[in-house]
Amino acid sequence: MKKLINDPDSVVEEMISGYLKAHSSIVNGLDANPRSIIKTNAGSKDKVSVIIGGGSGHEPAFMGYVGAGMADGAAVGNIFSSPPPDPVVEAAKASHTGSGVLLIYGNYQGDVMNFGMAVDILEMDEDIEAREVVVKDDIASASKEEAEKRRGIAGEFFVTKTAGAAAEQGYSFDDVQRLTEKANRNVASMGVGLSPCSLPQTGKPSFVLADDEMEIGLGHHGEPGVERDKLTTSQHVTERILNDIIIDMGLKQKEEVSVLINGLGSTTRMELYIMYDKVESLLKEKGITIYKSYVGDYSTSMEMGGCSISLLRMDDELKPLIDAPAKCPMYTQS
Amino acid sequence: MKKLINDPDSVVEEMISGYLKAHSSIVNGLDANPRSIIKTNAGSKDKVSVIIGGGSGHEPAFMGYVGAGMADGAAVGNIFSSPPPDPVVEAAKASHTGSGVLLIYGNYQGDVMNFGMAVDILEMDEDIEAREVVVKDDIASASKEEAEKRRGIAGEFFVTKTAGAAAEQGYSFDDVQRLTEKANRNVASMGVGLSPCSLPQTGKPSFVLADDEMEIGLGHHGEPGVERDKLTTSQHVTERILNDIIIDMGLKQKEEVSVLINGLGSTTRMELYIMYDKVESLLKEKGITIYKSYVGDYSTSMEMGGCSISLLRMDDELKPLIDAPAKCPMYTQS
Amino acid sequence: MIQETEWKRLFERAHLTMEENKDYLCELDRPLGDGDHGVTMSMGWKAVSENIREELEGENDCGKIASTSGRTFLSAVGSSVGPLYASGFMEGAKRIKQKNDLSDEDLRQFWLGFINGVQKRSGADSGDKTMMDVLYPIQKVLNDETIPVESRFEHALWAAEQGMEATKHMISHKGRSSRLGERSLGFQDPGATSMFLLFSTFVTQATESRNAHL
Amino acid sequence: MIQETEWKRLFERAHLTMEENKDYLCELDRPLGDGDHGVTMSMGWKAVSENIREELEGENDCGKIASTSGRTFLSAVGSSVGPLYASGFMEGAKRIKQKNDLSDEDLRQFWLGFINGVQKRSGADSGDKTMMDVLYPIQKVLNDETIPVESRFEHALWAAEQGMEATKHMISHKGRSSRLGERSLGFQDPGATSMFLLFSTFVTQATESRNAHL
Ligand SMILES: Nc1ncnc2c1ncn2[C@@H]1O[C@H](COP(=O)(O)OP(=O)(O)O)[C@@H](O)[C@H]1O
Ligand SMILES: Nc1ncnc2c1ncn2[C@@H]1O[C@H](COP(=O)(O)OP(=O)(O)O)[C@@H](O)[C@H]1O
Ligand SMILES: [Mg+2]
Ligand SMILES: [Mg+2]
Ligand SMILES: [Mg+2]
Ligand SMILES: [Mg+2]
Repeated sequence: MKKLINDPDSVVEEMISGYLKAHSSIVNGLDANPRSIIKTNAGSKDKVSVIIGGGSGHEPAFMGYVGAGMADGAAVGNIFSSPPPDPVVEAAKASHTGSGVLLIYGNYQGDVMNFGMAVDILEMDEDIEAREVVVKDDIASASKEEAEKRRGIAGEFFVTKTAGAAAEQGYSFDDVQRLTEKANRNVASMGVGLSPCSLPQTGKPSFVLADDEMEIGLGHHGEPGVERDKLTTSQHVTERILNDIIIDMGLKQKEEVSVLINGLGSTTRMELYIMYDKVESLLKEKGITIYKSYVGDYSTSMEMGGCSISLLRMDDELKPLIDAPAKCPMYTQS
Repeated sequence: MKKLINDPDSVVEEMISGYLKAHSSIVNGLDANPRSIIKTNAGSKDKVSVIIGGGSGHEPAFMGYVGAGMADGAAVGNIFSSPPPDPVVEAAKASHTGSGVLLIYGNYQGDVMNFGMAVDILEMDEDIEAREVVVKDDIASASKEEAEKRRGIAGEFFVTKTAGAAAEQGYSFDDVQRLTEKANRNVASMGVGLSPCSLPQTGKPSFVLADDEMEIGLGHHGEPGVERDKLTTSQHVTERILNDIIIDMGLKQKEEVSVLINGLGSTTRMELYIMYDKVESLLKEKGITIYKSYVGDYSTSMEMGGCSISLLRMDDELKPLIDAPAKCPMYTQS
Repeated sequence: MIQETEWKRLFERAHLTMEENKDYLCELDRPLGDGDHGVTMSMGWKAVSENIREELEGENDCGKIASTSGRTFLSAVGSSVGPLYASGFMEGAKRIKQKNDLSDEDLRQFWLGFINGVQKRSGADSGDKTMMDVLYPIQKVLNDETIPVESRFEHALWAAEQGMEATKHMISHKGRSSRLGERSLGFQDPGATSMFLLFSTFVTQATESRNAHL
Repeated sequence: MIQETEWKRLFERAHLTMEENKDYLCELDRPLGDGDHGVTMSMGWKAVSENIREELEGENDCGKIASTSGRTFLSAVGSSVGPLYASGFMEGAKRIKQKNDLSDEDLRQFWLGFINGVQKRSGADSGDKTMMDVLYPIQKVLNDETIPVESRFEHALWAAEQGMEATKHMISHKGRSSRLGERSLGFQDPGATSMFLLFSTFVTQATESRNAHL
């Protein structure tokens, strides 16, 4: 696949460089580590520090969500690879105020190990209390019985939004952790893949699908999903995915949800809104109310074709957090 | 190319339906015309009404830019086709307050004819004063001598932002028109195409490029550009495009510009920021200051691969307009 | 002579013709424009044809049928062809106002009006590689006193076809393709092609109707 | 016996091996994971190899060389293999602390330490289709009293290769590929493959060094 880049080995460095220059009023780099990003005014207000991160290639996730009302810092890994512990540690050190550091990341082996090491280093070497929320929203990646094994995908946006708003609003460390975990336990996502992406270094497609095929439940890095089907209508796919999510969440009439239709990269807004149109009418049919809706590219897989649906079960505690303003380089809510 | 849709003939209707439902707090449809979109509170404040529009397939442009601080209404055409006069007329009727209606659209034969008819209808049948600003930022589409023939591309974002903010700030009709024209005369853009998009109805690629080719100056609907080259490095392409823009604008040391790196659809944020990185250093070398930067998908060509650079020459009148807040379904500035 | 029912049937036939040639017209539009001309024509004529059976169901004023169809076409497609066609139909309609059936002379007047209408909005000269390169030759023949009135349409059809084919050798000066310069050479103009198809459908229907009334 | 310069050279050789096998390792990772294993290995070993010539230029403590390289690898790649390799190198390093040259027994201790270190972080059992399926067989042979000490590495290499090949017939239970279930059958594990390549490079270097010192 064609990419407009200079050197496959320096894409992440150049991206970060451009990003920091374009948004210097909101984010800064750190001398201590080239893969750490923090809010310009990080640490200036006594609050829980929220640190996010993961492999790159998912932009706007994760570095795009550093800013007021979202994360205080982010660690940027190589493409589709967990960052090592150092940038996590440095971002935490540069932003914490003694009120605790909450690390949020998706449930991937690499991230679990690297962020886990970061927690150890922070506690042992830096005497900073750090806790983790591991996002596991992809219901296609393991059964409900094995929910602990599920991967994290686009639903992490809701989890990060919740944590960022709760921290901003001055909740205690325990409460920020509790609310973030609440969002995490109440978000479920599932995706569909239409076309692959390719790593800059290999140029090879991450998976192969025939011209008339799609993969239901495809992962965020091209991991195989639950089934490969003939590409059907958007309505059909939407119904299939949404029903699985509703059943998995045990959603009932009169409950309220926020909706995120996330594009994986090359799927158009047109297709995402067509999907939203059906999501809305199916939820209405079932008597489920939509609280707030997000449609767009929130967590991509480079130029992959496809999208995902995420639902977040709302309650009176989560509503003001989802409604709270945010100002990040790649996401603004007002 | 694969698309996740239901019926090629109803994509625009379904998209609008989903869009209006997802963002009902910001935008409304109109009973008078299914292709008109207006701000929920349109007409409630005495100000110039700004109406935008054009073919669909460019989302977020144009309907995504209806909201506070941007447009009051939009007319949505078929894919890559100008809307007819009716939705323009209806959006104007529903949002105007007697202070004048400013129509903004790109310089395409179809748009010129249809919006032109809308102006006639508004003046003759409705007694509403309407004026036009026709965006012509694509310097690759005609020489400077024939600047009147140039097409409108991503730079329209800056023109709309200027008009929306000026109207919001209570400028007179003359002033809103003058400022919008000033932005229009001071914005220049140029793009590069890497891979085509396809119309849902035909499924055929809009143009054909070899695996190692790119097209410099490619238009927003796949119109051929100024030259077809071997795909080179991002730096090389950036330098080429940026130099053309600087020369065309006659930009000099110490001048200030705002920058927009616009993705055409399937080009990743990573590639856009890598391009921005080079744009920033080239401008710095030339002693040109960057005022504000925008990087992302602002005006797409469905899933086309490629991007464009737009520069807007800033002055003291334009700065507060570019800085002004905006709250639209597909664009928020705070 | 064409009766009001045949006049309506003509609009429906035009729809079928465009539907049949949808892919072909898109293909012609790809190298020169944005590849949608067939889609645009199909959408526009579909709306016209549906409206014949709906809003125009009880209508028997041929002028009203033409002008309403022009507006319907415009509202359905916008685009560049929307205003061009709409102007053509509105101007043609004026010349056959309140007629329930149309003589050969009425039909000739309708087409001369149609061409005038398109021309006003188009701004294209002969040789600019647009639908005008089909319409100007038709206009010329329809006005040609040396040809017997009853065979002018037949001759005009032949001239229209020549005009369409001639666009292959023209450099575009109007619309989306005008930025191509010399790169537009060798490709037949899609708008000229669909205009020829429309005129051809028209002449066929007129001939059939004439024979039916003999 | 391996001297400190040869020990350093080993790390640089490992980089070359990974560079040569970059595409192959990515190819193995595509059906099972995200197709980046070769890229990750190449990046990690490149950083290690560069650091040997920079920060470690004047260093002659083989333990320090190993532990620093482990940390360098981790910082360069993160990923799942970063922590696994880093833990391996740190644990192995402890067993050769402050040594400037390494006897066969030192090398054996290094590898047993390495395997312990990886194992602690891995949580993978034998048969889970990971690099452990190369490391456990090595561990077994290196501890096998029935084999003369001087030929244990040679035997271990053979066992490592068998282990690598055996991953083809295993269902994955760890890491990205674990969600594939039976769909993971038939594919050789990339992490096991690169571990075999590393061990093989190691044994070759050790043999060459031994011969050079005879
Ligand atoms: N100014 C004009 N006068 C007459 N015909 C024109 C003019 N501009 C464009 N056309 C016709 O329109 C055709 C293209 O129509 P279409 O593809 O439907 O519109 P668009 O270019 O908006 O996609 C051209 O082939 C040409 O014949
Ligand atoms: N828990 C584990 N224990 C040992 N090895 C593992 C474990 N998880 C993954 N691996 C190894 O890591 C390899 C994949 O590495 P790599 O592709 O670089 O990482 P990622 O999966 O993060 O992209 C697998 O082939 C496997 O051998
Ligand atoms: Mg990886
Ligand atoms: Mg068009
Ligand atoms: Mg066209
Ligand atoms: Mg991998």
